[in-house]
Amino acid sequence: GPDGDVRGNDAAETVTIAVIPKGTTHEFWKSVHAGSLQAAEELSTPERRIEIQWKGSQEESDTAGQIRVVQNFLTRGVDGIVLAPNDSGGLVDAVADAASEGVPVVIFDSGLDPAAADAGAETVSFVATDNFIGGRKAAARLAEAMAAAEGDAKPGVVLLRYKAGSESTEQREEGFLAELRENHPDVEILSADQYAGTTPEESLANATQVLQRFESEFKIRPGGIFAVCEPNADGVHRALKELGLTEEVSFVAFDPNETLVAGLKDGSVDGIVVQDPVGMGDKAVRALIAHLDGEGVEPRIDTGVLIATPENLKDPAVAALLAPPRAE
Amino acid sequence: MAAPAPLLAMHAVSKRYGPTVALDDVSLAARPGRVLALIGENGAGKSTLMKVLAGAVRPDAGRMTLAGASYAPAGPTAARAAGVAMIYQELNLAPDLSVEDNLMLGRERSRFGFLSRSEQRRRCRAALDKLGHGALDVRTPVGRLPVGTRQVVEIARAVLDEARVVVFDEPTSSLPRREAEALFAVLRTLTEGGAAVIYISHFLEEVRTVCDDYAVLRDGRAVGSGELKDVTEPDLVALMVGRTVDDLFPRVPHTPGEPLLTVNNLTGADRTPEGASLTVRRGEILGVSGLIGAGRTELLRAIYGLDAVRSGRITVSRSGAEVAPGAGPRGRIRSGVGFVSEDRAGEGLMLNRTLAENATLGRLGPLSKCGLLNPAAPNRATAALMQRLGVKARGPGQTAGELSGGNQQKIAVARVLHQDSDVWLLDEPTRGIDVGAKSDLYRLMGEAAAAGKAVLFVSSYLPELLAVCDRVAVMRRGELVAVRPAAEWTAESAMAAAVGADSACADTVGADSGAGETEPSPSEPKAR
Amino acid sequence: MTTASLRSVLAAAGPALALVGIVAGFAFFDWQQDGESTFLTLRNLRVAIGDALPVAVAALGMTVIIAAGGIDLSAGTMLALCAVVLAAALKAGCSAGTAALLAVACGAACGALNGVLIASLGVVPFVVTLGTLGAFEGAAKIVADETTVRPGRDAIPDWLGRLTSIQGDSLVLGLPPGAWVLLVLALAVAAVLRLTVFGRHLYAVGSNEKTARLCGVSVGWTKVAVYALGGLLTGAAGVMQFAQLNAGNPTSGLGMELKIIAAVVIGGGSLAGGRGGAFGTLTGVAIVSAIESGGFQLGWSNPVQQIALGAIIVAAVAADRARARSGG
Amino acid sequence: MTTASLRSVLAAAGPALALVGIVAGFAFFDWQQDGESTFLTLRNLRVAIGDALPVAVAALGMTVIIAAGGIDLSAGTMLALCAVVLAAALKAGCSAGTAALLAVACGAACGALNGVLIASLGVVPFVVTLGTLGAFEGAAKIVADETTVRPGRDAIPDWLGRLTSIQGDSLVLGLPPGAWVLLVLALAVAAVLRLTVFGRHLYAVGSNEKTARLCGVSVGWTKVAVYALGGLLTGAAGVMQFAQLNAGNPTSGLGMELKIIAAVVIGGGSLAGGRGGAFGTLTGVAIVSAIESGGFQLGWSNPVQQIALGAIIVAAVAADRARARSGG
Ligand SMILES: Nc1ncnc2c1ncn2[C@@H]1O[C@H](COP(=O)(O)OP(=O)(O)OP(=O)(O)O)[C@@H](O)[C@H]1O
Ligand SMILES: Nc1ncnc2c1ncn2[C@@H]1O[C@H](COP(=O)(O)OP(=O)(O)OP(=O)(O)O)[C@@H](O)[C@H]1O
Ligand SMILES: [Mg+2]
Ligand SMILES: [Mg+2]
Repeated sequence: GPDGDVRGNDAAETVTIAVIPKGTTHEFWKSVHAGSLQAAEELSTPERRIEIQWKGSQEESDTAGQIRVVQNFLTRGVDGIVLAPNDSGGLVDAVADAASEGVPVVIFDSGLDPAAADAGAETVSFVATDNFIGGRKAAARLAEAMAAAEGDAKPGVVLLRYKAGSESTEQREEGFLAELRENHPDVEILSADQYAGTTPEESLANATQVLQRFESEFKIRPGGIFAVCEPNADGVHRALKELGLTEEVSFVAFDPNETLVAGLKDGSVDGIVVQDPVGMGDKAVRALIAHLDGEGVEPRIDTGVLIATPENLKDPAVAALLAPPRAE
Repeated sequence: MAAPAPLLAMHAVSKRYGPTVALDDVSLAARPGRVLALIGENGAGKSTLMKVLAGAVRPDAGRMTLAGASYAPAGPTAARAAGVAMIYQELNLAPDLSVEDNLMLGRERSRFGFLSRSEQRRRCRAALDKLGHGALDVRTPVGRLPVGTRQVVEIARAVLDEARVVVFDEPTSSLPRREAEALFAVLRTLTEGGAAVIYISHFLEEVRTVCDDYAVLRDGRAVGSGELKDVTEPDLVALMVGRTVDDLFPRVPHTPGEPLLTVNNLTGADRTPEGASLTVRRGEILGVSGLIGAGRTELLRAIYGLDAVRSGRITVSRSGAEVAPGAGPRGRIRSGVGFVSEDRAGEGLMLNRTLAENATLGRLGPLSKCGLLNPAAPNRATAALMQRLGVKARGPGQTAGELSGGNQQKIAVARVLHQDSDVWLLDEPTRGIDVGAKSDLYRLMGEAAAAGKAVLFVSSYLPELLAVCDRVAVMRRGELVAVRPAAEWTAESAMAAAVGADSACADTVGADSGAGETEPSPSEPKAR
Repeated sequence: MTTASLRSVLAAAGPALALVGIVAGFAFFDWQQDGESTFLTLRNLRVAIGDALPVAVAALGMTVIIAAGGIDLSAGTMLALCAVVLAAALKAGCSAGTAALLAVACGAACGALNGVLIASLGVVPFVVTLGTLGAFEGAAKIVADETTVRPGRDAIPDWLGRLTSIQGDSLVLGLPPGAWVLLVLALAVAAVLRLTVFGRHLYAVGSNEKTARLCGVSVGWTKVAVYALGGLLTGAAGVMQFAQLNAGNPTSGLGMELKIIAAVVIGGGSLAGGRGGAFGTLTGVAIVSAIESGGFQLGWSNPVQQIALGAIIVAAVAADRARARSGG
Repeated sequence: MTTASLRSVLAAAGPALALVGIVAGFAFFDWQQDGESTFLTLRNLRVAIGDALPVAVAALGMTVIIAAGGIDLSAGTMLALCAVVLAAALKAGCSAGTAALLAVACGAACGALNGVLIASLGVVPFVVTLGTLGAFEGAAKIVADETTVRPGRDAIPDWLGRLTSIQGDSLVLGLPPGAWVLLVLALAVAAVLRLTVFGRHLYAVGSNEKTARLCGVSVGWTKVAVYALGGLLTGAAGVMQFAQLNAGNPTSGLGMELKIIAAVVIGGGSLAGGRGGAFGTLTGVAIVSAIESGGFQLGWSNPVQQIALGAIIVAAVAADRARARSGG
């Protein structure tokens, strides 16, 4: 099967679980994959082998492609599906199809339309970071970093959004704005309507232009920037370095990669909101197996979110999340 | 018999293309029941005048009357509706569409937008019957038909239109003799029905057989018109070129020397040519005659390495060695062989590039060092060649497509000169070009022979072969059947050889032959 | 009728043989792998059809355009624009019928715009539609206010929402309802191409534009009509895509144009114009679907599948051209 | 030299005039808006250049291909593949020079593959490169193990990491170092096109393949060489893209091919072959950059910018063709 992983040799029974990420090319998903494999290994017994089948759509934003993946897994006849929907509404019918064929579905990372259950899209559980809280943590950290850097000047921030219609990143954006409004009224929100784009290349170009425009047009330099996901942050980070603004502008990212972690060390990044992708994959698979075994499962499982800063880098809990294991 | 009143009259028509004056104050009259020959050099404006008539080109000035009424077509459709049909110089057919669809294009019979196939088919069959091609399957895509048959389809279109004025723009330049004769019969059918026919051709003999009246254009002006029976051919030529041409076939003295090109038993991949052997000597012009489809083009292409070869040997004595049959044009150019294609626009030239690029492409070596071009050299070399060949153009930087046919052909020949080829393979080099340019080309061939080159000259125009060549070979069904000194051939004997002694067609060759060739059977001897 | 349809069947025979070969191959290897073939099941057929519907309908439109010697690079973004228009109309309270009509009309208008530009400017279709490709995506973003438009379940009646659905109660005669719509559209396109005056003019323009003009075909109007018809079908494809996702996403179209063109070309259409037909194109769509679905069932990874599809495109067209050359 | 270069200057004049007009327009409106023009600053120029470098270099390659009558739809994914190869080589411990060489060689090999397929199969370049487009993306994913490849800061020497950088200490004579590389490449391409035997052969193949063959040009080899040269430049573009983000992303290339082709076409290249030159193409790239950057400075939204760019593509080419027709 797709990336089939054999656990145990002459098992009497095999439980096949399809794990479907939003995309396959970001490091985050590699860690989720590692988590799901870890759960499968730990839960496999000599009597029952748990097999993970890992497959995503060709491109990250291809909703129709993800529907195709779900349907093809149903055709193959898997015992359960773990899914991170690309689009909260678009996958409802596919999940409903799974439900009607008796295949349980655990949603992770990004939510399904709240009205999905009415359409027959029953799900076992939703295993994810509380992205709203993540956004709040980012805002708090950014305010703190700006205060340390600027001192007296009235600081302004820029929010660079990811892509319209992506539930998880929209939650982060809302959490970020809510925290600023509620707890940091002195921080001005300079811009919250720019989309940085879905690839690092696009983000680099857009962030450069945004910074350029603020500086020249409004004669203000934003005190802080929040980039709501990893590819996005990658481009923004590079733009800041390029424009030589890493000192002046505080920067908080969401999700780590090697470059960003290095940035945390050299001071060009002031904080990274870190999720627990391994835990997410692990817990989602465990929830599904528990459901198959007839046990009750919490409808919402929070996998936690932390903020990594230059200060708490060495903290083992943070360090583990900054460099999570990945499936090879 | 007094000439009837004109059915169509064009008055003081003018047309400019940018700096070029294509038509300058031209008047013309065509009478019902008669065939008017429209003649003139290349670029004289014949096609342009007829395009004006057919509504494809809008004149800058002038007016026209048709059957006494004012006639000013808004476009080709309007012209056709008014009863003016045109058969263009280049075939105008949609290759992917069937014969029926091509014939009915633009005048489909339909009901609520849906085609009425049966009615269409009936009309197409009727039109083809008239042309003696009733057996043609109207559902065949035109792209699968041989060239001659395609022309028939095009002519059937005019028949179908029941046009009152029918224009033929060089219709026989790609027609085999038998179809040309069928065409002449159609012309008679048309004129008997009261239509006025305008006929453009560079073949004066043909004009004399087919036409009643003539009109001559020179440099966009009408320079003479009248009834053909009142003029002689030298008169016509003088009108066309604006001077008396004493020698249509200039001969430059040359004497054949040792063999230069030797072809032994050459057989093409698709068995044309088959077992061809010939020798061309230094200072010799060898003509190749034959029917259309006899494989003369294939023979030249095989010698030049453009087509795959099954077996045989080709030797060019300059290199002294045998030329590998598979070596391709590149190898041929190196061993001193040059080729002028019969398809000038499609293969011979890059119409959208400069004269210099066209003339020098075959041999950039002397103009470059280690692959690096000397930027001024191609222009310099081309300018010299243009002067030598008398090319009328602004300069070596002009785009080839802007030149008239004859001048384009000279550029193609200039390439062979630039390549310094010892062996010249010329495929129908005089097709579609005017008398003046033709005579220039004959002189060039003579000069080449005098300079010790070997010229292999393929033509469908027997008079020029007999006048220009030292020896003439005849090709039949892919085989070279006879090689004799030119003086020993007559039009009749050449035709008999081309057709094969056993053929009954031999005696159909009239004394006026030369416009085309006869054809051994109505079906194409060799489908593509 | 008989000879014309016979000819069209024969023209489609090459691609059809390829399809049979590919399906047989996948069925065999799938059977060898598991001892039974999940590839050759009715369910898998339904999944493949439901998935391919938008591309298939749009490819019918592209067939018309390519037969007339054109190309439409803007088909993908135009499709997304139409889906967004449909979604926005529904959200604004239009009835589903009106909204669908609007989407189709929008497609026809976009197509007509392409046609007018091509006919009036003397610029090759490739360049014109390269320009409108971006313009249509921009327009879609404006209509959608740069986000995904979700009209909500209640605004979407069953006939629309279940057009591409494979759930038991949606099926009509065993297939998703959209499959029958596709069939009707394909028959209509085939009839237009083969049996109407417009069809003759269209092939004439594609085969030899100069001849068509000299024979009195109004080439300009034919082109406008061709692109409008192509756009109309692209609009219908937008309706199909909306039905798949229950939402209109302004960025979901980019890249789709190449899939659409690939289907037409595999199905025997020639970019030189004058060739191609409705059923050939459907065969082309089926070949692509078979590779995608079969590759999945055999457990090919995403990259392997991409490479295989690329190879098949080249091989299919090379074989077809070789066959045509040898006069078959 | 004089006449040839004069001609090339004249050929580029049309697009150059358009560029001047567009820049002047943006500068004026920008000045009107703020009282001073931030658009016409050296800094903005640097930003625009740094951003446009990958497309510009790839467009040089596309110019060669289009002048020879071809087209390369696979340029975008090929570029991504080369960037990934570079990243993977660095990560595997190659020296930066070797890695960059590998990337360029990879591009040349991919291009040669395209050329060989086109020359040997008799299939039009559009279809062949439509096939390899997918294949190259698949290959990139395999090389990258389906994720973004980050070699890490230490593996990237300054000359490579700062190729597109606009930071003060990276600049060479006031511009990013890559700009000078671009200039050298453009001069080289112009020289190849205008001053070499190969250039003559290339234009001949683009103008009339049959004539080229008749004149002893080996058409097949010329095509292979043309596509290989185009691929080589695409490889160089991949190096530029890597330098922008210091990472190789296998999916970042899709869609880029259209930008690259648009630049060539705006710059005067004709898809019918036989036309186009290096400096025309650079002008085309500059026009696109000016619209993107100017639109941003004027505060145009993303969709408006897309529509404007589409309109300019069509208008620029229409104007150029009209000028050519009127014999200007
Ligand atoms: N579309 C055009 N654009 C520019 N010049 C043209 C065009 N058509 C014809 N000409 C020019 O007008 C003149 C008359 O050309 P025309 O084709 O009418 O000559 P012709 O007598 O038919 O010659 P031929 O015997 O070679 O067919 C020529 O100088 C030609 O170059
Ligand atoms: N490109 C083509 N398309 C269609 N038919 C062609 C083509 N080339 C040649 N033919 C036809 O194929 C047959 C063989 O042509 P070929 O050129 O070998 O004979 P040929 O003796 O040289 O006669 P020609 O006087 O036509 O040059 C002829 O009937 C010719 O009209
Ligand atoms: Mg003419
Ligand atoms: Mg011939």
